[in-house]
Amino acid sequence: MSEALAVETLTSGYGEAMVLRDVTLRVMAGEVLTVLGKNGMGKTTLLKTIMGFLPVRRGQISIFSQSTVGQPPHHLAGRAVAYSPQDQAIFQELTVEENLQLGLPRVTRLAPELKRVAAIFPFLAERRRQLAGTLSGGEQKMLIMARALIARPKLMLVDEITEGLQPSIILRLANVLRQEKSANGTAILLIEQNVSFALSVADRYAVLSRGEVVDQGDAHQPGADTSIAEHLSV
Amino acid sequence: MPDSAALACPVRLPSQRGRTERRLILVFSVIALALAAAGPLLLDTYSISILIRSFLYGAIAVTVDILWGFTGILSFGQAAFFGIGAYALGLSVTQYDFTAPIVTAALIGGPLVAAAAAGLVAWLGFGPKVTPLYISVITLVLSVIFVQMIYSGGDFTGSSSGLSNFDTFDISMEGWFRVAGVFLVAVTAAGWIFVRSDFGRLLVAIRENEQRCRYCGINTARVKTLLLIGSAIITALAGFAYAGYNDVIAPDLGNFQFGTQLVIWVALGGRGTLIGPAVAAVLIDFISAWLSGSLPFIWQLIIGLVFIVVIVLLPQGLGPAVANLFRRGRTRPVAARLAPLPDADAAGSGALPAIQVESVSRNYGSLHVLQDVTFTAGAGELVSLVGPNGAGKTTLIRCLSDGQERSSGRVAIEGNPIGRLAPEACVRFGLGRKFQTPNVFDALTVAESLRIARSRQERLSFVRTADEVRLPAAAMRVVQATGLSSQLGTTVKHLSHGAKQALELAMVLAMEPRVLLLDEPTAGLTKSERSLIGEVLVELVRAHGLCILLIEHDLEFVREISSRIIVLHQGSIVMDGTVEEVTNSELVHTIYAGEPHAVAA
Amino acid sequence: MAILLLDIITTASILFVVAAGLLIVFGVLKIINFAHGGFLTIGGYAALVTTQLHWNPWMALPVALLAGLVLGAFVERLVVRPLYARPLDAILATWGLSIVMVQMITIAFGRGTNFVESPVQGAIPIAGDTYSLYRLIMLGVAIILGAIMIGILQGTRLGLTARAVIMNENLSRSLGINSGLVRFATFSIGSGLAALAGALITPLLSVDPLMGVPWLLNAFMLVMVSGTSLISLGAACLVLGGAQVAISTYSSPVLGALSIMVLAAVLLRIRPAGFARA
Amino acid sequence: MKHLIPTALAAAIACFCATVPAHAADDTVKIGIPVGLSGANSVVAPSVVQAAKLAAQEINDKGGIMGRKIELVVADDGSGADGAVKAFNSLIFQDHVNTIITMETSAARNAGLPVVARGKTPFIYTSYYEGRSCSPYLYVDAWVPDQQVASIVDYFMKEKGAKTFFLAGSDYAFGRGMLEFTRKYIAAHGGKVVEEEYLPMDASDWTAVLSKLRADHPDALISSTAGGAPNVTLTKQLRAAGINVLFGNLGVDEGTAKAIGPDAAGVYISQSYLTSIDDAQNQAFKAGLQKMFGADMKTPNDLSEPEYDGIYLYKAAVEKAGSFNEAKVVSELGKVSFTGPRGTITMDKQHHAPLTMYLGQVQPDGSVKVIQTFKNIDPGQQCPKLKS
Repeated sequence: MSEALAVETLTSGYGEAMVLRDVTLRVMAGEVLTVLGKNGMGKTTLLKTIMGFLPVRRGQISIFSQSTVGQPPHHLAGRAVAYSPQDQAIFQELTVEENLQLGLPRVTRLAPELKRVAAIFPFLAERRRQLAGTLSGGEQKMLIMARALIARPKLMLVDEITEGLQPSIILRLANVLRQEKSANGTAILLIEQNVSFALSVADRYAVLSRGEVVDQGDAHQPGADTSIAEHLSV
Repeated sequence: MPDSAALACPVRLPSQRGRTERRLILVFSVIALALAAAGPLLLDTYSISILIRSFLYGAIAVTVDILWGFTGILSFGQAAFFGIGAYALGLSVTQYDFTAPIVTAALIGGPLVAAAAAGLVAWLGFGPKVTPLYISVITLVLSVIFVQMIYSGGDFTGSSSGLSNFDTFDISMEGWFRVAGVFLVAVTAAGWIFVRSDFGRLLVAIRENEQRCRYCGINTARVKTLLLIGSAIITALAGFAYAGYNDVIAPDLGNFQFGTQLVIWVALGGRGTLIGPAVAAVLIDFISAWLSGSLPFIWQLIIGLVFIVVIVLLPQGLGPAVANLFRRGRTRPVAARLAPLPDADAAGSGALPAIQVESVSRNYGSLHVLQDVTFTAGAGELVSLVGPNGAGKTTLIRCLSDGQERSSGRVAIEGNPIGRLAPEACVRFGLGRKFQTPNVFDALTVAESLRIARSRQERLSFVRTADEVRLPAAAMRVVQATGLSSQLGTTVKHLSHGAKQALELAMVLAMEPRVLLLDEPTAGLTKSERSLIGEVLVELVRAHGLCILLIEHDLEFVREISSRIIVLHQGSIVMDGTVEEVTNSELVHTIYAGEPHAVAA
Repeated sequence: MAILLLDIITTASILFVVAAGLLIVFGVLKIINFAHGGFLTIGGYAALVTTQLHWNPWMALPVALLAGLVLGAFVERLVVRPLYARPLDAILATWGLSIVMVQMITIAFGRGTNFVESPVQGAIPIAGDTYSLYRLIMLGVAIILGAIMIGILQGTRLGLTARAVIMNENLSRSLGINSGLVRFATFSIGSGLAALAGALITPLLSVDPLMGVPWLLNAFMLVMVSGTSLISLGAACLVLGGAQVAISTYSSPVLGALSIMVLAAVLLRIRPAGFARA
Repeated sequence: MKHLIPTALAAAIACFCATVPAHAADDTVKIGIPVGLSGANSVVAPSVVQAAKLAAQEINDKGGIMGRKIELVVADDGSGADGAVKAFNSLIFQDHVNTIITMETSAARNAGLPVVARGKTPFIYTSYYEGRSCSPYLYVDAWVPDQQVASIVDYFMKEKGAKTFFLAGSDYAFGRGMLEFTRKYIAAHGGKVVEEEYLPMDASDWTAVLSKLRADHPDALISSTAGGAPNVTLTKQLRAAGINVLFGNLGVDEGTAKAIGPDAAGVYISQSYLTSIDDAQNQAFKAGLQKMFGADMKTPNDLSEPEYDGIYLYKAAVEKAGSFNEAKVVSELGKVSFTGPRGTITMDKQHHAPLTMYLGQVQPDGSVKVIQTFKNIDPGQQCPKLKS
C-alpha cells in the first residue's frame, strides 16, 4: 500500500497566529482517515495548508511521496487531488454541468464522465442546465461530491460534507465514499464533526484539539467513539 | 480594584510624549517660520515667486495626506476646492470692487462654497454600502464638473482664459512669501497635532476597520464628511491666497490632472507621514519649476516612472524610505494608565424586552438563510444560540445589529425598533456586538483601541492624547485577567489570536452595553481564559441585568452559563427552552450532530 | 426621430466598444485600469502607423489588438501583478502608467494631431436622410464584439475558467485553475481590446497623445455601474449614452458631455449595484 | 531624531534656492519667449521659435539693436496658466529679459499679464485671439474677431447668398469669443443665427450637434473650435454624416487644414498670413527659414509669422526711443511700423494693429487658394481705455 498523503510535524496558521502545531498524519492509498474536532480547532486550516492556500511554517507535506510545500493550489489538482471545501464550495451562478466541467481537466470531455457520476447521483443528469445555486442544500453537497469524483481522484480532501444534512442523505454519501474507496483505491481525508458518520466511513481516526492531534486510532476498534467523545468534550 | 491603576507601569505616558512632541513641533515651527521670515533675504526673486506657490501646494498636500494617508479617503477633488477658493476671490473682485467687505465676503464665501461642495460629495460618496473606490470617483467627477462650469462661464469666469490682472492685495512678494510660509507651517503643525491626538487615532481606526468603528457607535460617515469639509476649507483658503498673490485664475487650477498630481506628491513623500507629503509637494513643485522648462516632456516622464516605481515597490513613499536610513532604533512604545469607572446603574428598565425579534427573514436571492424567526429575550437572560454551521446564527446577529440586513420582519432593542438604522445608530440603543473572528484595529495600540471604544462616552480630544483609559468594571476585568493590561502600548497586530479576541470583547464591554451580541467569544482562548470570560458574562447578567445573546460551539460552556438555549436549524428556530430541555431533546441531537452522543457527551 | 434613435444606438455602441476592455479587467482582477485611456491611445497610434505604412486601413485592427496584447502582458507582469491586493494603489500606478505612455508617445510621435485613413467613407441614405456609414459599422462592431465576448465567456473552457475566477477565485484554484495565468491573460486581453477600440474609433476622430483621456472617465463610470456583466454594460451604454445624446440634442452638448458621469454617480448612490442585478 | 530630516530638507531647499542666477550682460538684449513647448500649443511652438530665431539672426547680422546682439530665452509655459506664471516669472525675474514677444494660449497670456505688470516689461503678443485683452504693457500684432469674422461672413452673405447661419464651437474663451462676435455681426448685417452650439474642449463626439445642424438646414456653418483635434473631428464627422453645407472655419490654420486632407476641401478660412502670399518680403522670409533650418524647417503660419514681425517692431521701438528703458520702449511700440511678409504693421489702434486679411478656400490637394483680399481691416474698439 503506497502512501497518498503524509503530513509531518506541520505548523501553520494565519498571520502571526499559529493554528496548527506539530501535526503528523498519514493516509495510505485505499484508506479513509477522518479528522474530528470541534469548530476552531484547526481542521479547515489543515486542509487549506495541505492545498497550499496557507504557507507551511514548519514541517513537511508530501503527496504520493513528493513534497508539495510551496506549491500553488492549482498544481495539486494536476496530481489527482480533489478538494471539497466546507464553505462556498460550488459556483452558485454556474450551471450544474459547468460546475462539473470545472472538476475535470481541460482536455477531458464531459459527457461520458457526467454519465458516470449521474449513475451515482441521478438528479445531476436531469438538472444539468439548472443553476447550482438553485439546488437544495443536500443536492449541493451531492454536487460537490460528484465534482470531486468526476476527475477520478487518487486523493480526496473532504471538509464537513455532512454539515446541515438530513440523515438519509448522510447515509447515501457514506455509501458513495465507501464505494469509491474500495472500488478505486482512493485515499480519503475526511474532516468531520459528525462522529457516527465519520466512523462509519473511516478506517482510522484522529482528533484535533487546539491545533494538535490529541487522540488517534483504529476506527473499527470498539470504544473508539467513547474515546473520541472524551477528547471532543475537552 | 482601584489599585489597578498601578498595575500598568508604562515607560512614558502619552501626555509626556505629547509634551515632548509638542515642544519639538514648536522648535520645528519656529525654525520653519524663521526660514519663512529670512527667505526673502536669502533667495532671489524667482525662487521666492515659485516657492510661494509651492508652499500653498504643500499645505494642500497635508490635507490630502490626512484624508488619504490617515483615513483612507482617496480624494482627487482637492483641485476643485482649490479652484473654488481662487475663483471666489477672482470673481468677486472682477464683478464688484476690491474693497474690504467684498474681499472678506470672498474669503468666507469661497471656503463655504467649497465646504458645500465637499458636503455634497460626501453625501454621495460616504453613503451606506458604497465601496471606498466610490469617493475617489465622485471627487474626480467634481473636478471635471468644476472645470466645465468655468469653461461655460463665458466672460463671467473668463472661460479657458481665466481671469487676470484684477485688483488684488497690495502685498509685496516677500510679504506673500511669509504669508504662504506661515500658512504651510500652521497647517502642517496643526495637522501634526491633530493626527497624533486621540481623535487622529480614530482616523486610522476608520481606515483600518470602519465596520468596527461603526459598531463602536461612531458615525464614521459623519467623521469622514467633516474631515472632507475641513480639508475643502483649508484648500479653498490656499486657493484664495494663490489668486491673491498670482493675480491669475484659470480652469486648470481645478482640473483632475492637478488633483492627481497632489496625490502623486503625497504618495512620493510618504502617505501617512504628513511631513513627507508637505516636503515632497514643495520640493517637486519647486524643482519642476526649474527643470520642466528645459525638459518639458522628459520631466513628466520621469515623474510618471518614479511614481509607478514608488507605488509598486515602496508603497510607503520615499520620505519614510529616506527617514529609515537615518532612524536609529524604534521609538519606545507609549502606554497609558488604566482607570476604573464607578459601577454604572445596575438595573435595566426591565419593562420592555431587551431583544424583540418578530418574524425576521433574510434571503440572498432565492436562498433563505433565515425564515420567520421570532423570539424575545429580557434583561438578566443569557441566551445561547446553537445550531450547525450554516444554520443562520451569524446572520441573525447581523440582522439584530444592522437595520439594513433583514429582508422582512421587525427587531427592537430595549424597546426601540431598529427600523432600517445603520449599526452605529443601533448601537446607541445599548447594543454591543462582538464578531466571530477578532474584529480589531491592527494598526492601533491596545490603549488606543479601548479609548476609541469609549469615544461615545468620553469625547476624543482633537489635540491631546489622554493618559488614562477609563474602563467600566467588566471591561477592566477582561483586560486585566487576560494580561492585556500589561500590553496597553502594544500594537494590536502583534497580539496573539486569543489576546485579540479578548481585546474585542473588552472593547465591546467598554461601551457599557445593555444588550450583548457575542459570536463565539471564546474561540481560540485557553481554558482558563474561557472560564474567566464565562464568569464575567454571568456576572454581567446576574449583577448588572444585561441581556446576552451568545453564539457558541462549546456546548459544555453553553450549558454552564446559559439561562436559555435557542436552537437554529436551516434558518428557523426549532427549539427554544431551558438548558435541560434542549440538551435532552432527541430532535436537537439529530439535527446537531446526526447522533445523540455528540451533544450529550 | 429616426436619426435620434440612430444617434443613441451608435453612441451606445461606441461606448460599449471603448468600455468592454475595462470591464473584463475589472470583472476578473477587481482593479480599475486607469491606463485604459493610454491603451486606447496606443491603438490610435497603431492605426496611424498602419496608415503611414500605406497598409489596408482594416489592418489597423489586428495591429492595434496585437500591440495592446503585448504591451498589456508586459504591464501585467511589471506593474499590475504586485498590486492585486491593493486596488486603490493599482488605480494610482496605472494612472502613472498612462502618464508615462502619453509622454513616450509624445516623444516618439510629437504632440501634433494626426490623421488616420478611414476604411470606409461617407454616408448612406437612411430614413429619408443620410447617416454616417462608419457609425453604423460601429453598431455592427459592437454587436459582433459583444457576441464574441459572450460566446467566449459562455461557450468555451477559457470563458468558463474566467467566470469561475470572477465568482470564487480560491475554489477555482483548488480545482486546478491557475488564476495567476487567468489574470495575466485577462489583463492582456483587456488591454488588447482597449487598443482595438482605439483603432476602431480613430476614423471618426483624430489621433493625438491625449485622445484616450476623455474616454477614460466615461468608460470608468460605465463600468462602475455595470459591475462585471457585459449585458449590464450594454444596458448602461444604451441608457446613459442615450441620456447623453438626448441631453446634447435637446439641451446643450456641454451638459450632455457631463451626463454619463453625473447620472452614473447619482445612480451609484441610489443603487450601489448599478445596472447589475442586486 | 525624526524632526531632523524635515529640517535638513528645508535647509537643502534653502541652499538650492540660493543659487543666484547671472544677470543680463550689458552687450546683449534679451527677448523672452514663453511658449507652449508642451501641452496644446506644442504643435505650433517650434514654428514660432524658428520665426523668432530668423528675425534675431537677421538683426544680429546687421549689427543688432543699437549695437547690442539679441539673445533669445525660450521657456515652456505648458500651454496653460500655471505654467505661464512660472515661465513669465523665470524670464522676467530670473533672466531679466528686456521684453517678452510671444505666441501663447489666452490662458497663458492672461496669467502672464500680472507678472509683466510687476516687472513693467514690454510685451508683444503675436497670436490671434478673441480680443479685448488690455494692459499698458501689452501690444498685439495679430488679428482679433473684428478683423477676421467680417471677411468670411461678408463673403458668405454677398457672394453665396447665405441668410441663416449655424455656429458651432469649442467651449473655451476663443471659441465663445469668436462666435459671440460672429453672432452680433451676422445680426447687424441682416442675417440670422439659427443655432449656436458648444462642445467641451476635449470632447470629440459631434453627433448631437450634427443632428441639429441637419435638422436646421442652415445656409452656412461657421465653426470656431480649439486648434488640432476638435477641428479634425468636426470636419471628419461632418463629411462622414454626408452633410454638405457652406463651411467657414474661424479656428483652423493653413497647416491643420492641409493635414486634414480631402475632408477639408471646400472649407473657407480667413488669415492674415498665408504661405502663398506673393510679395517680396514673404519670399525672403520663407527663403530665410529654408536657409537657416533646411530639412528641419517648420511651415510658417498665421501663428508663427507675427512673432517675426514682433521682434522687428520691438527693434523699431527701441531705436525710436533711443534707449532700452522699458517705459520709453512701451510708449514707442504703438507708434512704429514694420513692413514684413504681411505688409506694413503698426500697432496704433488701442495697442492693436490694422491688418490685411486673406479669405482662402482649401483645395482638394490641401493647398489654400486665396479667394479675396481685404486691405487694412481695422481691429475696432479693443481697448478704449488705453490712450493710443
